[in-house]
Amino acid sequence: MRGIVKQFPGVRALDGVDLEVLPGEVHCLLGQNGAGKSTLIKVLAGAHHPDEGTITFGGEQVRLSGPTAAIRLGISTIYQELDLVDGLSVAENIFLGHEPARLGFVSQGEANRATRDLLGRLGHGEIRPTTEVGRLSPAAKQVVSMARALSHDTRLIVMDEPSAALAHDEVANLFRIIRELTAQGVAVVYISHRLEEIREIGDRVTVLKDGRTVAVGLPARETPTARVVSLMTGRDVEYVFPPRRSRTTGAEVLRVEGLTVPGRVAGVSFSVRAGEIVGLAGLVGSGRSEIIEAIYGARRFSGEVVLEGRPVRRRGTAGTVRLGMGLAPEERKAQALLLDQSVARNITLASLGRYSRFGWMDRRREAEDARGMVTALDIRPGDPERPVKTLSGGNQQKAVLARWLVNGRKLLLLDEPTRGVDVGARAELYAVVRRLADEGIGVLLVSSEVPEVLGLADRVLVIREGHIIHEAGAGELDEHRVLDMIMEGSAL
Amino acid sequence: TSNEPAAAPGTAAPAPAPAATGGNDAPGQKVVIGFSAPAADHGWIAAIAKNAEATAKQYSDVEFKPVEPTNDINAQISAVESLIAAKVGALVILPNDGQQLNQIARQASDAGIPVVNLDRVFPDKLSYRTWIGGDNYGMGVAAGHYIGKTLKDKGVSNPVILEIQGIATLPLTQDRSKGFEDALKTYGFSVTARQDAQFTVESGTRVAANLMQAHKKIDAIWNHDDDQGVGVLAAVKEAGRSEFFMVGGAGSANAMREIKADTGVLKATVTYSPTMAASAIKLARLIAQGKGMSDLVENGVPQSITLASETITKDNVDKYLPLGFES
Amino acid sequence: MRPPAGGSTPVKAPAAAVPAAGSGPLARLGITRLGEARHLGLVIALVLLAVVGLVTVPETFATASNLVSILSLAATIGVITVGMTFVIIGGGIDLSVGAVMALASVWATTLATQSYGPFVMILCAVLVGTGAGLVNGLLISYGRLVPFIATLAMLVAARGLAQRMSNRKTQLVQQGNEMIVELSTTRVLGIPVLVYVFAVVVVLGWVLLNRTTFGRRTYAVGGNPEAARLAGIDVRRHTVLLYALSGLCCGIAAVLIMARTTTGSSTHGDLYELDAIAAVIIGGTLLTGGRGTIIGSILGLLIFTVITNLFILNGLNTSDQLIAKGLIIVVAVLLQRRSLESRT
Amino acid sequence: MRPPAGGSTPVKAPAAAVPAAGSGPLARLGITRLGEARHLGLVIALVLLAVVGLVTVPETFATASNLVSILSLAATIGVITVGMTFVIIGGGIDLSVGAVMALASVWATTLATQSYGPFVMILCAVLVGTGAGLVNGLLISYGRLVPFIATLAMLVAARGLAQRMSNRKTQLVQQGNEMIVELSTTRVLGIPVLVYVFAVVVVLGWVLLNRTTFGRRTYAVGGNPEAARLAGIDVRRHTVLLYALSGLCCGIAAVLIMARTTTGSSTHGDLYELDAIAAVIIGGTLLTGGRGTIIGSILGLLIFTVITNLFILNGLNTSDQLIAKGLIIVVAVLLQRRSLESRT
Ligand SMILES: Nc1ncnc2c1ncn2[C@@H]1O[C@H](COP(=O)(O)OP(=O)(O)OP(=O)(O)O)[C@@H](O)[C@H]1O
Ligand SMILES: Nc1ncnc2c1ncn2[C@@H]1O[C@H](COP(=O)(O)OP(=O)(O)OP(=O)(O)O)[C@@H](O)[C@H]1O
Ligand SMILES: O[C@@H]1[C@@H](O)[C@H](O)OC[C@H]1O
Ligand SMILES: [Mg+2]
Ligand SMILES: [Mg+2]
Repeated sequence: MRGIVKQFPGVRALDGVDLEVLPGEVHCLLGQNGAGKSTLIKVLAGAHHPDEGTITFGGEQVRLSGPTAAIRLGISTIYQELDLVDGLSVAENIFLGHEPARLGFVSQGEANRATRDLLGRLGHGEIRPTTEVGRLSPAAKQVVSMARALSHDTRLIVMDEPSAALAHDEVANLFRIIRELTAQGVAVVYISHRLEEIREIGDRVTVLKDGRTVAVGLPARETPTARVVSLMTGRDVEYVFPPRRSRTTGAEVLRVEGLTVPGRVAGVSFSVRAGEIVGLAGLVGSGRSEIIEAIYGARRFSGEVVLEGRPVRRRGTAGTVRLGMGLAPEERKAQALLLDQSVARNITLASLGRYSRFGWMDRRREAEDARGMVTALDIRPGDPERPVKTLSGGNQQKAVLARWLVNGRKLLLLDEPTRGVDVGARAELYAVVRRLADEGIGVLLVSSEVPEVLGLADRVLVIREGHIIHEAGAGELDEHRVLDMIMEGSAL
Repeated sequence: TSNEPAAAPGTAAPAPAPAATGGNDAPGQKVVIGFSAPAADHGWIAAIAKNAEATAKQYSDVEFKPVEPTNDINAQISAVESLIAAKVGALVILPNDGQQLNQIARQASDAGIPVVNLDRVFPDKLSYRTWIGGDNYGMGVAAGHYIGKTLKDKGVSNPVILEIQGIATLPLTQDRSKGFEDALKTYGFSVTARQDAQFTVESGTRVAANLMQAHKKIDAIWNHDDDQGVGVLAAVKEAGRSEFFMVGGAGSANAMREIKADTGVLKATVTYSPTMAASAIKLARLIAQGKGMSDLVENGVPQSITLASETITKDNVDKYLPLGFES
Repeated sequence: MRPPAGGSTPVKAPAAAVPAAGSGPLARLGITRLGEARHLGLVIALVLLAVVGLVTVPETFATASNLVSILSLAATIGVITVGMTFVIIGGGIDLSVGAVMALASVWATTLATQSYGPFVMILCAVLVGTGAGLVNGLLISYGRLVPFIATLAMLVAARGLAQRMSNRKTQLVQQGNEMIVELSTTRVLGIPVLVYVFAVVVVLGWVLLNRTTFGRRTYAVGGNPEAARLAGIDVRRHTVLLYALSGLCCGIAAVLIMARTTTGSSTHGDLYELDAIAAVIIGGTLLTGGRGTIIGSILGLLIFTVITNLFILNGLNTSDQLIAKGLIIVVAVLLQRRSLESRT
Repeated sequence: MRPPAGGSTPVKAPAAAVPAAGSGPLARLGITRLGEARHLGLVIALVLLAVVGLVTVPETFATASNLVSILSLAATIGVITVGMTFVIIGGGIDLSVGAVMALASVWATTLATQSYGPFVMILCAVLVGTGAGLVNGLLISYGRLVPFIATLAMLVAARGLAQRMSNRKTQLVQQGNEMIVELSTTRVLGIPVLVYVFAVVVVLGWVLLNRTTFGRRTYAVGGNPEAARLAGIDVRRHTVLLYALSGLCCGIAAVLIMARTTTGSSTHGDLYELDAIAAVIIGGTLLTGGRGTIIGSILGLLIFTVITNLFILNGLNTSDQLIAKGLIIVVAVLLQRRSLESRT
């Protein structure tokens, strides 16, 4: 790809990008949120028409009239936003658009058989071809997307953040498949914000910044992390966690007694003190989100939740918010944001009462506070009136945090706060969370990235299958021990 | 029906008689006649609009100003308002509902515009100068007598008599049913079952099909309206039933042809003729020109004219056919 | 309101794919898209209505002739409902169905058309219906009008055109073209031909939706148009086809209404759009698209038809019918929901 | 069909944040939610219609009395449209508005109610409307019925109940209660009181939507109910309130229709639901919720009303009116789209 330009209304997403991928290599595409990675691969997939630039494939210059054209050439794509149809079965999704059919009649048996083969090859024979995709976990959906890409006869597979929804051991499985593919001469374009993955699987790296290529074909294993990061961000980011305080001595903010969500969480008890960050480490599906949602009143449970010494009666989220809790949920777009609305309105959504008298909004004060938050958290661009959907993932996440900062929380529940967030923004988020704790807020943190839990939390609870199996200060643990513990059959 | 090739008397409204009898039709001072009626969602109303227009066209001194027909009261009020604002010389109004349009008709009258009230009546006599319409109660009575007498003559006891009404919420429907019931009572009979339709062919089919399921043996049916009657007859044909006879209402040309052919269940219909619209235009013109009806002794047009509801059977159908409206 | 967004990221592979504990055979059925168990609530509602019929009007309700009568009544709108199901699963809506049917019936019964005989009349109705549907589809796909607005405009315009063509008169099917009417009067094995037509449309619709690429793509286009596009489906073209299909169904329905009423008329099919949409939704199809079944829609429609039949058999008046109908709709849907939930 | 899913996470750098070259002040407006520029297309359509009026019926169209007449005609359904706008922005739909208005008008004009005088009549209408809305809301929120079905059931049941209460007769406002009728006959500064009522409802609706926490929550609940819930908003309660508000508007509309027609009747408000929904959608509110404005809805409604008025003045026949209406709807929406797009 040479000199690709793609202009969206108001945004020049690609401004002359070059990309060169060799057969059999894993080519990593790096860049901050919004750098243009997904746009570039959509151009490659025929989903966007470039305004300028050329694409050469297998030595010939090609024009991609649409997704079908790309697929025919042997380019298949796993998109970042899962591109599956919930109402259709696994097999139907995999073969959507190229169903095995005679005279328009689908041969479902054939599709199911082929699906079983594909899934088997991916090490997921347990996913049934007839299951409705809407009922699958995000991880399983990711597998289906992959199977779909493999269902074509392909010479180039593009993967846009395939590991974002995957657990640790799943990523290993993904890498195994990528190696199989490259061994057969298939090229892979791999996008991820997890730099350690790039090191493990990548051959060469192309870095995008603000829609331009800033580095081409760097060796993935040899280039120092600091250099990659500074290429991406244009500055030197300390990819480190903010220092913790020596000792937290705050009063108990939250106490949980025998919290049980049938089938998910079995009698969990623990507490969080003011100024303390408590991390929940565990596999995807171990029940961490359920614990958080139950505490927050967003899910039915039995057991007791005590906030500042007073038991929380089950009153739903309206009640717990009033008592001083706040939640940054796992799926930012689906669960937290009003995408069409301004940053300001997203920030004040949970504290409307604060800005109103008898229901009448004090818009001046609202605007002032929103602006203050935008400045304090350095949300970029710094215009509170911008629709939140035009912000990058990291900045959207800051807006979600800001929502809980405008009205003084006692307890913050953070579920995967850095999912899909680039390194630069990540470091900023860590700093914000640490600062909040230092100001005396209790924080309960869920993250699938063990280093994040260890780096940010003061104390870590290891969860497996709905039980707390270990509790320790973050300093007393290392990544390997935690991974051992959260996987089954580990030695304590 | 529009596509009956054989039929077709040029217009349903008889041409105005030559200006011999006293000069009623002689051209006079120019009049603008405003006209407002419900939307033509069935043949009878369509005939009303057509008759009014055709009649107005026959007079060189009449300018016809129809407004959007509508079934929304609110919109009809606006329509009449606009005619008042346009300062027409006379108004002919067939209201969707006399009571609901009364206020605006009253406004017109108060503003000095004579109102000719057509068919559905305004409750307030100050709201109109003249009313012309059919005799709904009388229609029911006529149908009741025909059915009662026929069954009595056949010696049927405890007959199953069904009634298919038009739009149930119209006062005229209730009048018709009352007349029907009262007349049947004189024979010691009563209505076995009653359902309402919407004056449309399709609703007629639907209601009749279900009614025939409910009653395995029927003696007679009175159907209020010949438009929906087309649908009723289709349902009867489809069910292959013939043990009963049926009486229609309004007097469409199509119904008359059926009666004349005498091959189906329809044996009679009771009139409620849309020619009243033609008459209404004539009355409006006379009133506006300050004339009386030349056949009458009085100097002015009468305050109300009720058309008689006649019973059309095979015996007299030829006489009525030219007046039948094409539904 | 939309259902809350699904739970969070779940389990690693093996556990995720396996349904939760406590899943009997019903639950397993429910997991597949075709699981007819999802219609249990509707079937229960129908059975309850039948029981009411058997108790209140035992001698008439369960007779063959009454059942045939119910099916004949359901046939016209039933054909339309099949088309509507496709459109709604495909993420759209078609408000113009009743008006398009009326227009097709009028066009097919003009003297000019009738002079060519019954087959041309049928062809005419079908072409007019499909053509109107095509216009809807083009306006929506390429004109990018919201379906609600585009088909509302078509509703209004088609009724107007039908009135104009017919001069607001009811047009009788002429002598020589009785073949049309015979669709409703001729019986094979005691059942009018028109009911067979209805059945054939339902079966073809079912096959098209469940066994062909067209059906798959309909779910995809309605469920996630962007995903469908990325999978190489021409979403616009497919959308046009969906509305054309709905128009085609209106054309067929026009033939049936001509057969039943022996007429073409601009008043035919008044408010069919509401009935058809209601049947589809009661049948479990989401207004947001991507999910739904033909069988559910037909069951939903039958519930409506049986209610009307029961009321008339019992001699209830319209007001009471309406009140009861409102209550029955609520109860049927609650039953339906209950039966779905008991399986999860 | 839904618009394709939006692009992914955007740029961070200031360079990308700045609108592309060639974007004038309009484009900047478009970025803020309130940008009234979004109504440009509607305003253009209205102006075009006015020009048609001035050309075809110069002596009558632009008179004060005609404008008042247009507003009086718009008032009843306008009040309903305000309520509908809230419901649709909140992610729902209310099919029962016309029927609820009819029921309220009937209840308020029974002899029993009328014996207490005009204020009790008004109170009665408003309470009946709100009550019916409340039932809708409860069925949807706590009974978890789809709004389409719940309000369809209410439509049917409310009409039935209205027919039953009124014995299907038109109920006149009695002597002694003329105050009700005077809402339409009394003029202040040449404008009937009823138009002021309409204006007040629009202004209050605008304030409620744009200046209060209730309005904020409405956008949130419609835009992303799950996010609203997790932000501590009681989504169910809010939903109930939205439907109650719509019902309240129906109650007020019932008073206006009583004033205009001097009656209560079970036939009032037939098909108002379609008109109101169409006005809201033409006004730019998405059927999927989370976006929309009161001003847009009112402009949409005025377009419909002016079309009707023009037809009345021009004495077109119904058939042609219908055809023209269909075309005008399409053109208005295309204009609206065009003007929105030209800004991006
Ligand atoms: N809405 C749902 N429907 C069915 N199963 C669900 C739903 N939400 C979660 N689950 C299942 O519940 C289990 C626990 O999921 P949960 O989200 O608590 O995991 P978790 O530990 O929070 O992992 P993660 O942090 O990745 O979200 C998983 O098996 C998951 O598949
Ligand atoms: N369909 C679209 N319409 C308008 N703008 C778009 C569209 N798609 C992407 N953009 C913009 O293009 C820019 C590049 O976005 P892109 O999704 O390619 O970033 P990315 O590098 O994939 O980011 P991330 O790491 O967050 O996935 C962003 O400013 C984004 O807002
Ligand atoms: O509309 C009515 C018509 O259909 C009926 O037949 O006679 C009276 C009219 O008002
Ligand atoms: Mg991306
Ligand atoms: Mg989770």
